[in-house]
Amino acid sequence: MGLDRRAFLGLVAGGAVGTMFTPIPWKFIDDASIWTQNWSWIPRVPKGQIDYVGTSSKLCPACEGLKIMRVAGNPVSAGGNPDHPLSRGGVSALARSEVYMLYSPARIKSPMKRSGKTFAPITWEQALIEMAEKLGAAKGSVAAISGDGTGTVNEVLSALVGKLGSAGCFMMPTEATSAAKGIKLMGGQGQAGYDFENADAVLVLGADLFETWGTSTRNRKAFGATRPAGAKPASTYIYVGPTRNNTASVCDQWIPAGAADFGIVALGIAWHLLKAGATSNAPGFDTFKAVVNGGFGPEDVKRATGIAPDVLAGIAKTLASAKAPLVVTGSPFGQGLGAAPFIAGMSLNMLLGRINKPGGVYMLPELAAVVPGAMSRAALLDGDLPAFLKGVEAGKTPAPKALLVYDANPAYGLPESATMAKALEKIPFKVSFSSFMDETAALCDLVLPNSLPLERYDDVATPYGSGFCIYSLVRPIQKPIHDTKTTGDVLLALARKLSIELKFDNFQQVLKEKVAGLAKASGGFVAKDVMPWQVAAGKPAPALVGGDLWKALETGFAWTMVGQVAQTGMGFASEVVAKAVKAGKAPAVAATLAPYSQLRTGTPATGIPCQDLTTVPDTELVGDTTFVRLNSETAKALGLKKGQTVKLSAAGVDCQAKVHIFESVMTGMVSAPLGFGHTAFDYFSQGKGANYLSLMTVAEEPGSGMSMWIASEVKIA
Amino acid sequence: MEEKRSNSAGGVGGMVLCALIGFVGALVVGWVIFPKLLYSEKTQPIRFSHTVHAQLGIDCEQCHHLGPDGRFAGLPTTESCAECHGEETGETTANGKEIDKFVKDYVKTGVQVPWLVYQYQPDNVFFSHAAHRGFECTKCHLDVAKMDTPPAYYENRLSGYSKNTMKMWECERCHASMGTSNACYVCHK
Amino acid sequence: MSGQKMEFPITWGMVIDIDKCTGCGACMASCQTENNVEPQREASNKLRSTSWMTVYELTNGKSFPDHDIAYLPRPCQQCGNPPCVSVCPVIATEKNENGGIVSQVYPRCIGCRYCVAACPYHVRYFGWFDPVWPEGMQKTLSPLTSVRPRGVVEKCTFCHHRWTLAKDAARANGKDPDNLDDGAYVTTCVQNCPSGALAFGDLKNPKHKVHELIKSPYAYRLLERLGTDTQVYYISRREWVRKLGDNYLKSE
Amino acid sequence: MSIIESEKNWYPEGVERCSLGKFLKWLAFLGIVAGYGFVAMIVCFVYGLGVTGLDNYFGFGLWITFDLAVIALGAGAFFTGLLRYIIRIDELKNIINLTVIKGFICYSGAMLILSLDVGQPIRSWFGYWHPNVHSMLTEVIFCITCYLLVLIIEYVPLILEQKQINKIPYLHNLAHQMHVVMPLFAGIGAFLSTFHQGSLGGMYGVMFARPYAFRDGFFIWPWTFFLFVLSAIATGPCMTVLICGFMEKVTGRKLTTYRIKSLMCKIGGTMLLIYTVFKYLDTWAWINNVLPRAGMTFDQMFYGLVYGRWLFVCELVLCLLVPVVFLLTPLRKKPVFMYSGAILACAGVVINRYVFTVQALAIPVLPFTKWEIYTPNWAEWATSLMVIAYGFIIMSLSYRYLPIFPQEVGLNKK
Repeated sequence: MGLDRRAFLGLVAGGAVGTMFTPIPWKFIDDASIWTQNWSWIPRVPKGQIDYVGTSSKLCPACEGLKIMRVAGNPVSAGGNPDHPLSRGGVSALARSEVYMLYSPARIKSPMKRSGKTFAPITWEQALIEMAEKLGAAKGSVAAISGDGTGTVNEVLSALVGKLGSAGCFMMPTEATSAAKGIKLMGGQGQAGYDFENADAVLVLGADLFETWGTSTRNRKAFGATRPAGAKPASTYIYVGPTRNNTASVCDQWIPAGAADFGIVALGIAWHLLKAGATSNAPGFDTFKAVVNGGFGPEDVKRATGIAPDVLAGIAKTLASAKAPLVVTGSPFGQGLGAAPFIAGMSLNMLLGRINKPGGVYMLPELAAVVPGAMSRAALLDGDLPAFLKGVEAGKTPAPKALLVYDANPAYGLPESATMAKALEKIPFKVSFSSFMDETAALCDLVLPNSLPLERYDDVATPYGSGFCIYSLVRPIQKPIHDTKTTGDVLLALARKLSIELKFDNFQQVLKEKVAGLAKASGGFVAKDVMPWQVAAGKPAPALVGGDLWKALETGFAWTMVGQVAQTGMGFASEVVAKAVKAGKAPAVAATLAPYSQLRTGTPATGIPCQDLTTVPDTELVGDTTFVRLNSETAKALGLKKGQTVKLSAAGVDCQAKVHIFESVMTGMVSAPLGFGHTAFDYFSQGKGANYLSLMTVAEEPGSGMSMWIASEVKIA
Repeated sequence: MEEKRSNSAGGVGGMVLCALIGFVGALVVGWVIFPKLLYSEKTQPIRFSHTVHAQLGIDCEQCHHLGPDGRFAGLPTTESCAECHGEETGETTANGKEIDKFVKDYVKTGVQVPWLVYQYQPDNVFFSHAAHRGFECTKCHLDVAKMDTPPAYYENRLSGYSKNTMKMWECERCHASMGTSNACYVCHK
Repeated sequence: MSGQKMEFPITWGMVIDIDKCTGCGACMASCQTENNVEPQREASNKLRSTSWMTVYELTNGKSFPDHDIAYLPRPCQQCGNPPCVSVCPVIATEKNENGGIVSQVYPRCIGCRYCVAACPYHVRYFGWFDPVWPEGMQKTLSPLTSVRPRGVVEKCTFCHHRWTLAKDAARANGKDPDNLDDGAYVTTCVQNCPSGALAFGDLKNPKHKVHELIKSPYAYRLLERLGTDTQVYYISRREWVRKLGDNYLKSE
Repeated sequence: MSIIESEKNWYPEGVERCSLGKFLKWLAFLGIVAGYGFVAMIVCFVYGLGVTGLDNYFGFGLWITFDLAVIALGAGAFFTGLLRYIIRIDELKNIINLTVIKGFICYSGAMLILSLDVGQPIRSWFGYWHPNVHSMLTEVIFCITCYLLVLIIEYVPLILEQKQINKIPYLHNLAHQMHVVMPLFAGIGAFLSTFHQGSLGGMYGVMFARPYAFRDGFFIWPWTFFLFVLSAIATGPCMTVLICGFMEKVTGRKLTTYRIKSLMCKIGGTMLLIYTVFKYLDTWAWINNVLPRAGMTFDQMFYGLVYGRWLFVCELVLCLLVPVVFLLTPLRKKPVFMYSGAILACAGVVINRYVFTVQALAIPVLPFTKWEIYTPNWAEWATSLMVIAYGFIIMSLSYRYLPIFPQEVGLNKK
């Protein structure tokens, strides 16, 4: 029987009606919508038992203790460790990145050797052989740069370089560099530590205390603790600097002053204190008094800085009437300060009698070194890297035959970067131990990726700024994701290959020895119920509970000690101050570059952590262009308009920027964000904006001879 | 056209008949064939026998337990299975072979067994076992304790979910009957 | 229409001390990863990027040197009378008894964006594209929050998943899950804020710190006069900051 | 019989049409535009709405404006249906078919755009299954889909009346029966359509945290509910006249008498007058009550060019008062005034829908936020153009093959 059209239509109609009485259409519609919540290309979240393990942040210079959340043993996120004195539960945007940065697209996945303009992967064994051969040949002229301000790995590095015949072992310049130089010139001993927890009036000269300066997370926790919400603050914070930056935004007072003038401001305040009868029996007080009275009267300061006399008197009064005043001097962008402003600021602390006092400045002892032949931190900080590289570039200093770069990115993170890059090019053999493909690694001959902090054993010893000695461990929570190794281990293996005796076979042994030393130090304890600042304020320090300190540190607790080095000859170093700080008439400069730095844009060694890009406001970065900030008066004087694209030139370099009119910048200042303008790393960093640090010119500070680049004139067109 | 109209008398009856055939056919396809097509049948990677383990006197909670923080540990890890089944048995029985397969494929390689979870809930669902402690497991789960061979797992080809996954209305019905909140965030994340 | 205020036995609320916020962005960074927001390469387009928590820069509008700035972190305000809830055609967002948290359920959302239009705080974000993580990074996704496909609206949930965990922990320890201790449940931004500018708790529970904080004469809420009755309070001793929390006529 | 000849058999009785070649060229042109839009639509579906110019500030943009405008202008269908079948203004039978087709085009086009505009189109049915009865959008979803069904029911008999199709007795009968029950559908349609026009307005009026759009109102309906209904039924008839006039211009044939068009415009003008009164009252109350309550002023509602005050003046003066005068005074007798009055009225409603959609969202309500600018991109324009091209195609086919204009034969006798 043929199926005619009617029969067919009937069949179709019947079928259609029938289908409506079956699950087919309904189930189909329903399942289709369920499918939309189960798209295969949308990642599933990990499943499994959740637990938390402790470690410390190594990527973030604030060195917070971390609690790492794990799922089925894999780390998924980093939070602050409430038990850790440097975190107290807080965490910076950068420390938060510790976990996901494991999978950063910028990571170097295996050892690599340069071949022409690109890199080719090699094995670790090949890399060691290659390195041993080249370093063996370069004996007597090996230099090293470390960007790790707190790690014991510096001992291994400096000992190795020392035994190879050092051409210089340098730290990347930070606040600690200026402070160490200042302390040395003052004849002091130890590392300056600031007891914010117990201070009730803090004068901040430039230091971006709550963003990049020292233990910034701890600083903020200490600040917050004295500021109960909605109630009268129990502390006074005064910020002196060229912009109302993140720190100044929460301070009680912002006093606009150029970054080159912090010394003048400090001495101007000293003038008031001296007038009020402040005195000191530290060496050089009389000279100091003469210097201050000789040229830093209120009118002198006003002429040089524009700060009104009553403002200065007010600060002096606040400090003098406080129970525990404290003065902190630093660079608004964390480097280049020079020694003199630091000394001037420290002189105020001495006038106020704040050395080794609760709520004052503690001169902290350095933890004992364990690697034979290692340089002390003070010795490492004494090296002047910009001066060295400038010398190499100019041919005044012989270029080292080999350079080892650890956790540092000098090709990006130094001023006058064009000069620095040229200097680096003159060094024939360079090895980078970076975890990420940064600008320096891209210049090197060998790239030997360091495992990230969550993949390696490492440590944090008393970061600069901490008001107490502190030691915490960094421990592997996850197997290295790529073919990377702990640089400490690599260096020790290298030493063996070169038949250099460094006492240890692997880096973990070094750390164990270090911890064993701490267990013997008197006064040290594990911060749990009692925090070090409480001990400083008078609470008895708990005994170091017998047992395994290593284990306690591995669980994320910190060893701390409220220690101080008794000062034998710490003086005012007035001769340095007198030479470097001069309250003359401010030179007529159209525009001074006043950079600022923020943890959310990472460090030169990390690049911009990918999730932190979202936290960068559109007044700082839009598309691929960064903004510089100036107030309307400056803009008018320079003939610039809001949103205008401009070219900034200095130090033989041009940088592009857009103009953001921002009234919390001093007149005559051009405030510029650092951390942008990477040419390396991944698509979260590369090509985003310009690196304004390259515009900063390095000058030699009179008196100290130290390199400084706190303020540079810049041309804007 | 003319020709078709001519046999319209017989056509109407035929049309009705065909419509009926179409109707019944659709019902058959929809109720019998379609469900079979919609789901793919999968078997567990390891033929785990709950019966054998239950007979050994192992409590359910020994493997499926609540953590101290109230979070459900779910399925045991390969490591916890390996506490008993760490080495190959070399036995030739069916069970022995299955154990050896487990040891060889998972314990030795350190890989977690991709168990198929009958009640698998999507990522956007949060289920608190702690809050449901008063209920029998079998109220929601298949009563596998008495099964020597785990039942087949049916995966919806379209949505990708297990056939046994409890639908939202089932959760809601029980919550409503218990007077428990049906607010979104009680179960969704 | 504007609906009526609902009362809940538990009312989770946040108190943000603006005078302590340095604008560092740690809260935003914490939120991004806690809640599985993808890393955004072009995050400088603020109209397109997703940040459940956003820090706004406030200024007093004066010129140097009288200029002043403040930073205002803005999570979802969890309105008592949410403009976004009644407009949703499919009940994908609700204000129900869950501690007054405005819920947003992704598998129900059809992506009409009516709630986005209705919210004056801009807390609601739409998935313009499917989220993508750099290779391997999906292993660091939080297990507590689901990943949203494109085409749905998402917003801050006061990390409500942490509440469910806190309740489970209470149950396991024989405590009352409906009467949690202060601090047993806090959001990730509150937990990680380095300045301690953020506080979180049950506004109705006298044992919780926030209960007292919201009574401060310096406490205020955003756009109060619109009647949104938010559960996020701000505190500032600076009058100009408080004044920026709402619109005022010249005569006021 | 060649194709060209046989095609002529499909024309309505006694009319002339342009050559098939010319017609096909016209269709091809429209097809290219529609095809471009179709590609854009596929791109939107595959990659997500990120390909559009929309963002988190402007969740609603060109598409919603387009939808609202099209639906308002398409309102002629239900209102004319109401007048023709319920109020029995018999003369309107000469233009009712056109309004039905216009309505169908507008609503189906709007539905197409809506399905694009939701982020998860596969879930659109949730609107029925999980409805939130408090949401104006739920009302819109229900009414629009139901009304589209009504429009289809109204459109089908028109198709069935096609000369060749109508030869089939069954379909002929069906068409007849449908015509008989048409008043019922006209009634349902009028009800549904009034409601969703209103709820579209209500959608904005209920946004109490958006002072630009928020309105108090009557019971659950904010004033915008009624204003949107009124503005739609005022401009709907005007749009019908414009379409009719445009088709006459293009085809060079008279399709309806000037009397009918004039009547339509008079109806539209009358409604526009009523609307004007209410709109002025509403604006007054908005400036003096809604805005001050929110702490905002009238001046704060405008910014730059795209959100400038000129839009306000255009909408409330140029596109309300002027067309009222043109359409309700003897000026209407002159085509130039009648048509420009209709154009202005339609432009006014488009501006109204635009400002409610985009400007309402652009205004910084939080004092520390700023105005944002929205620019639709190619994907939105292309898809919107696609709908317009689709409308032209439907209308062209309908005109060529369906007996839409009862007066056409008579008016074009030589």
